[in-house]
Amino acid sequence: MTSAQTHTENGAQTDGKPVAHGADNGHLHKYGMVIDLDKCTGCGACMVACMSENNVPFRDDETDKLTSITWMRVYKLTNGKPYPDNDVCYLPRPCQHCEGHAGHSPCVSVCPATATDYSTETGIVSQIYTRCFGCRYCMAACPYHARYFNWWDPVWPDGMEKYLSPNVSPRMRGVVEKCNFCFQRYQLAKDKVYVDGESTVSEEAYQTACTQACPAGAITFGDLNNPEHLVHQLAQPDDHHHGHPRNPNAFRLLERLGTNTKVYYVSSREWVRRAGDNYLPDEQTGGGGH
Amino acid sequence: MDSALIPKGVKRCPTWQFLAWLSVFGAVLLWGVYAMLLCWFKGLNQTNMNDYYGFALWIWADLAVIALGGGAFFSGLLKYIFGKDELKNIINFAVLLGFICYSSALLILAIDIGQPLRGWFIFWHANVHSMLTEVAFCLSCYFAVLTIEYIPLILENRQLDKVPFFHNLSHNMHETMAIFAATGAFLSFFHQGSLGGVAGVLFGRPFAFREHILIWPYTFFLFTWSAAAFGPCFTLSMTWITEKVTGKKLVKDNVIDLLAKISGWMITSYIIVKIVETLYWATVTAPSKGFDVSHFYTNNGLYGWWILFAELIVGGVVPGLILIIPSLRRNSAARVTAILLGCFGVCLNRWVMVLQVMAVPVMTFDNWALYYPSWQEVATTILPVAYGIILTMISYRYLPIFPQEAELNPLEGAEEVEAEQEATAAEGAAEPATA
Amino acid sequence: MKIDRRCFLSFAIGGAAGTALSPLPWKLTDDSSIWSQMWPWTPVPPDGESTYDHSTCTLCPGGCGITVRSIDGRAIKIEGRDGHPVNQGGICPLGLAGLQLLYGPTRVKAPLKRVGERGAGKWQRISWESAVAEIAETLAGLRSSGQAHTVAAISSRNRGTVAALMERFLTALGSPNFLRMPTMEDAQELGLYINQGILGSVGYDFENSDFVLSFGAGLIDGWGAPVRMFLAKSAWQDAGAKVVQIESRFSNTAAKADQWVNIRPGSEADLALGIAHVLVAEELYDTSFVGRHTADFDAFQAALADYTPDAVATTTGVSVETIAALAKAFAEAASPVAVYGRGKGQVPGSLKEVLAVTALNALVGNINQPGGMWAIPEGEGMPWPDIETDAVAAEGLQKPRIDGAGTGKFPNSRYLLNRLPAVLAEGSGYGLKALFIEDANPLYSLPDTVAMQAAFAQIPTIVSFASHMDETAAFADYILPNHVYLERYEDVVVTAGLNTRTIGLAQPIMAPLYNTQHVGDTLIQLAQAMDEPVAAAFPWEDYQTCLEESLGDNWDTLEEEGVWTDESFAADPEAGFETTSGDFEFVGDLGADVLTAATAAAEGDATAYPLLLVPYDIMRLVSSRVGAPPFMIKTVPDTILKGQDILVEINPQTAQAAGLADGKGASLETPRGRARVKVHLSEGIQPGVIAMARGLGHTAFDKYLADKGVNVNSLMGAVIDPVSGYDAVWGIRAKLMRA
Amino acid sequence: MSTVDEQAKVPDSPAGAETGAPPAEAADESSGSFIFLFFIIGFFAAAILGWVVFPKVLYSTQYQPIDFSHAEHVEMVDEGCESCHYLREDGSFSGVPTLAECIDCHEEINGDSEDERIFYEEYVAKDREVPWLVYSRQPDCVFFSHAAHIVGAEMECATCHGDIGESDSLKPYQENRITGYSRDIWGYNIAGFKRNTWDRMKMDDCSDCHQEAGGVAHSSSVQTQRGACFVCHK
Repeated sequence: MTSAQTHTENGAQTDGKPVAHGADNGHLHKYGMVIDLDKCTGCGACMVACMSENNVPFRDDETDKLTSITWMRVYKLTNGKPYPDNDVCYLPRPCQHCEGHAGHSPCVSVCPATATDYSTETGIVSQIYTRCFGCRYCMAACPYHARYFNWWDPVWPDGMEKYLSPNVSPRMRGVVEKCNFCFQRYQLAKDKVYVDGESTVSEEAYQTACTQACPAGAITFGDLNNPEHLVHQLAQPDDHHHGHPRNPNAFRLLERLGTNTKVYYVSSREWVRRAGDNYLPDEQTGGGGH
Repeated sequence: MDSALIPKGVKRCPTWQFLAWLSVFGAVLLWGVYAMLLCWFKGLNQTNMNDYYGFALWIWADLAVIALGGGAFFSGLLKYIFGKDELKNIINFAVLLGFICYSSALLILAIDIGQPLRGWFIFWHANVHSMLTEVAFCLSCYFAVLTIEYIPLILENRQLDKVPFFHNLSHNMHETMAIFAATGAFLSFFHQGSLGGVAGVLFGRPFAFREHILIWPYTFFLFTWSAAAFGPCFTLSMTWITEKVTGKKLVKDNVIDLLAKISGWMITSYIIVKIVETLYWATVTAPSKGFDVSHFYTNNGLYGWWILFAELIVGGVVPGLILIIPSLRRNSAARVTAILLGCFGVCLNRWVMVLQVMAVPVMTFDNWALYYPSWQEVATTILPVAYGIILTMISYRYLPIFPQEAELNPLEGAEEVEAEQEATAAEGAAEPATA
Repeated sequence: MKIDRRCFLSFAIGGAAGTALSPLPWKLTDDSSIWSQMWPWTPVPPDGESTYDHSTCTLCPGGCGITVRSIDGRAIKIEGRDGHPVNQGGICPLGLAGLQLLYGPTRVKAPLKRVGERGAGKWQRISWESAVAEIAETLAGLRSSGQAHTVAAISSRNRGTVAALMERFLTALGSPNFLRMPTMEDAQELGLYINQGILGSVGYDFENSDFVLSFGAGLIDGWGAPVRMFLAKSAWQDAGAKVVQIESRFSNTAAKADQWVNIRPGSEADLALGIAHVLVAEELYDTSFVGRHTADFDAFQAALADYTPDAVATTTGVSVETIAALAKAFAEAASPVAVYGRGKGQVPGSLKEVLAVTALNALVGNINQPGGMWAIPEGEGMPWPDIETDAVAAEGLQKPRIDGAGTGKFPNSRYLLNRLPAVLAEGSGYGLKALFIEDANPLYSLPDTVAMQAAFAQIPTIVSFASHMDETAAFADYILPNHVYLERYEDVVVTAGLNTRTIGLAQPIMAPLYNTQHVGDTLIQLAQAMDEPVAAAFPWEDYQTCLEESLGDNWDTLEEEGVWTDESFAADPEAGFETTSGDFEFVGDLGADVLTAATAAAEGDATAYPLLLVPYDIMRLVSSRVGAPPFMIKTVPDTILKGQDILVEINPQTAQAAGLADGKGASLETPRGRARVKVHLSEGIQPGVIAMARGLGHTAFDKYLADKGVNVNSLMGAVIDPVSGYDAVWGIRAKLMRA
Repeated sequence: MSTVDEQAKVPDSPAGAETGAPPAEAADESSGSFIFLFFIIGFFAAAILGWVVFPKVLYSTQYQPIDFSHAEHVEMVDEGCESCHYLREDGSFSGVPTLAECIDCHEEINGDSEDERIFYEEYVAKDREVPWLVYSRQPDCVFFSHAAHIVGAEMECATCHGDIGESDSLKPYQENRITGYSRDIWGYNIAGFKRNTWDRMKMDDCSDCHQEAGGVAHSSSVQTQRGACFVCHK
């Protein structure tokens, strides 16, 4: 039911043209993530996995977090209560891959040069560094601060450039970069699908580096359109309500802004769920959405 | 030395003095150019911008100069389309200011982007959904229009005008100026508006986001309106400053009064709409996203309620009222206060719509981010000011910018020398004030 | 006709028109944008064939399985190995950043000999041959002058072939002075020996436990095998198991626990005994186990007399109700387990505490039971021929150990490296003439770095086998660089709280990048460069031969699977214990005194130093021999490190008393030193306590790590446990002033 | 600017004398054609510079380390191009063979060609990879899936690579001095015109072909209604 729904929606968007691409013929994926905040320990493995997978550069002082490129960033949330009733929760924040309304995510629609794009095939918000000319409008548009600017030339200490992955193009100074759900892994998985003569990329064949690395198993990744994928089962997205999770413990960041993100968070703690969005004092957590 | 180039019937300061001041502002300009080159060659790490402040001083400067430069299109519209013929006596200056403002805006944009060599992608790979694309296209087109409007003025230089071709060209261009004025007004409507749209469409930023009419957010219309309203304030302010610097009356009072009156009514109507719109945003739009409007004005060191008051009342209601009340408007001190407050108001509005948008945390666990510009940013922002002063100095010296100048300041034999000395002294004393 | 300006103008306009209609401007515009897309100074990683190889991570004691992705033989990414018994595909930040250590700029690229002052950083490259020859000559000189016993070696481990080769080398020379870096395993091993008479390590069957009572153990802050602990933590959540964290700071473990018991720092042993008191007094304990399998319950019970809930509540700050509730919950759980070891367990801790915590496990009978605490026997030694010691060696081996372990005051302790500074300073021992350091960075990671360095300064010859220029290597006379773990073979014996015997195999993923040599090969060469009796003890051609021979039948499994596990040792508690009594002994020969003695206090005078400085561990920093790679430092939050400044965590009340505001600079002083810090206000820490992260303040390594923050070890000294001799330091008195 | 007036008063202007018109105007008209001549000269000089000189300067010519006959090799192998340029099991494309793959056949010198001898002595014997200059190497930002084109779309190698498989020797390699790319990417026609599908390999050429191949139309981009960026970029 879910995928049928999306087929119709996307079909309408693309003027009825068949949306099909090679090996993934007929499959409209909506890749997304479910992060269990009760399991997340804030260890930072996802951040390092991301940096090492995606050729993210580093500088000798990375303590100014406003210029430090971390596609995946783990935020520390607190319940704001005084000692000893204080509670904390860690929240890993990759790019939320907003779908917005019909793929018009906050950042995609504002890019003047089409350097960032929303794909209806995967639901991934892409970023093409060589197209980007560094106006940073997308950064101004993103409420999650998921976009990072290369303020400096990336420089690796002599010899360290040897660990750079050929599947991810290193960025030059002056462009914006962000998490792309390790799209290179989808590209490679699709290549494999071609030579194996299969029809579609399986759940195991395409997992992001952070999902794979998470030692607590807090991150789940897969196709939200596919009821067989774990992410679908965990988040239970309601396609009639822009993917609003039906799992009562699940929430999305700033859902009320209409960003329609594809990263779901799960927590059993009410204060954590409430921290996921802005509420007026008299509003109920999870309420107020569309 | 350059007397052959100076318009007939007017007096200018000695060349050495002119050159001395030129070199002063030239030095400031070079300082800005040095900072600009640093940004181009070393990258934007020369600035204090960061991932929270992707837009900062420069974008504000862009928005501000374009709003202030709005006097050009609006005066043109009034003169050529609505037939306010008196304005011909100030239109040249308005065009010059517009030209300065828009060329500055384009220069700042060229410094602001991370990859200047790829700047042309905005045209070649344009994304029609982006407000910035609309800005880039309309801005470039309108800059071309301003250039076309400025050329006849250059051709009116005493020597150039002697060349028949140039004389005829200038004449013919004047004839068709109405078309350009109309085009300019049309383009301005869109780029002023789309600059407003830049912030208004950001639905991820509740402080900036505004409800839409058709495809445009309210800010689209408010920006156009405010540019039309406050642009003339800038034209009048600069005229006033030029008069102070030169020590001469350059534009007749009736012209000033007319423009001030129109500006006043525009400001008043604008500020009423703006207040209504702000109330709607504060009571409907923001709460629908879960924000109490106090969130945007508290818990930080800079952006308090005062900024709302300063923008709406001090920079809006006050100048609007002064300029629509004839007795106040005709009082020189009050009028000057009003037009300066108007310039301040519109600049503050642009500041809020750029910088405060970046400062306000949206995620509940995020923090306010405050920012101060680096000297390179300041220098590159002052660069256009120095460039503007220099271009104004040159234009004023060699071109008949103020058609009424000769009439208002007749030259008479013996007095001539005295007047020149006076003017020189005044120019020398007051010029730094423009910086 | 005259060529005038107008002609030039015309020419120029024509030229402009012609240019515009030629490809030149357009192609140049396009090409310059392409140039900006491919700036020559932005590296382009070469593509090629992608391969995956398995190995074992050696960066911490956890021994995770890793899979390394390479492109044409160039390692580009480390991932957790799927299905590996330790980490099941997961991996920690340090393991992920391993390639930054492999390719990092602080690698020691060739054998080095010091030419300047010690620690001045002046080195001369020498050949392996001359390095080996010179060191062999020094050692031979010591042997011939009857000073063989003045050679010592420090290693992070005592298991596996490399440590065994090192120990064998010392034995063949004639020195008893093999020193292992102190960790919580020291105290646990000793406790295990006292309780059960077993030489081995302590394991916990966390996966099957339903109630975990952690006495400050950083279960998800790097304790034990970190990734295994994360997996266990998630499994507890899924299974509904309860976790109680007893700690003075609201650590990540506390945050993720079901209950945080906020305790006065250093009083964990008292709380354990208080709980034991309730268990016994209310007869909540497992009478069957205690009745049938324990030997000295009466003595234990007598010791508990002092630990009434009221008394313990006063000492620990934990309420009487909480103590009672904890005892009740612990007793009622099906498989409760009490866990010992603060933070990552880098300090051995007091014997009283380890015995008290273990007693809780015994009281609920959860010893060597599913979900309980397990004794993992150390297993047999290496299947190597006996060393034929000559007279020199025999004489040396007769000498007592330099650190006093195994004799006199500390008969059951094995390695007491923490006592070394005191011993050398006192001049009470015979002094050391040569020191080998392998896989350890004592000048950084042991408390009181100043005293340790002073002790090292007295040793004429220090040989480091470090792969990276760490603090200790920088202070050495020779550096004989080992391959990095991704370039070498090594058997990795994993203890780290695992309840199985596990050996992982580190395998070379790529050919060595530099002129480095396996430490095993270096030791074999050193031995073979010496006299017959020493050389004869090392009959192997090279390390790999030795390794294959040592692992015997396991070699094939290891080469194929990369890991070998064994659960066959699982002891049947019904069969009794290996103590002299044959039963579990709470305190053994030590008697109840060990439990009634005062708990190790923090050094310093409470009036002069009104606050307590307590170190804490986080996963994003490394405080052991490894220097945190740049990626990890990048993940450190700006509430711990800002610019070059470390931020210490204090309660807003503490800050108010000291007149400090969040983020402000302060001067932190302890009896051992003083440092400039900044303060971070946190509601997750007790008033009066200052918490400082371990792992910063390096003086060696590169600009990505060096001179950032403060090394908490430079502000603390060792607090020697009077019974075990181990370091029991958990904090130090301190004061904080506005700077 | 003041010189303009003086110019107009030049007395010996021949055109002025002939027409007898007022000197100022005469000067203007007379030099009109003359000035136009300069315009023409400027125009053509620039055009020649742009069309002829510029391409020569823009590209540097380099030669392959060894001359290689594709034709000769294709005859000797069983599976055509795929004998040496194949898809690996993981779906990636092997590209130019490595030295090890060459050695599979060239463990020893097989023939009497001079190039083979150089190949053997310089590379096989010294165990050095041959620094081939790859004509079709795309920029680093491009993800080109051979699998999608060869297996998915069943395309021929020649569609993009032309008849290189039938060539007896390797053409000189021309490198763009600014971008560092092979000239084959932009194409040999400086204006960018192409006659064959393989003449150019810029992004527009990719998208042209994709537009035409209706069957595998990409329309997954919300912004452009064409293929989303990540199909071909990394």
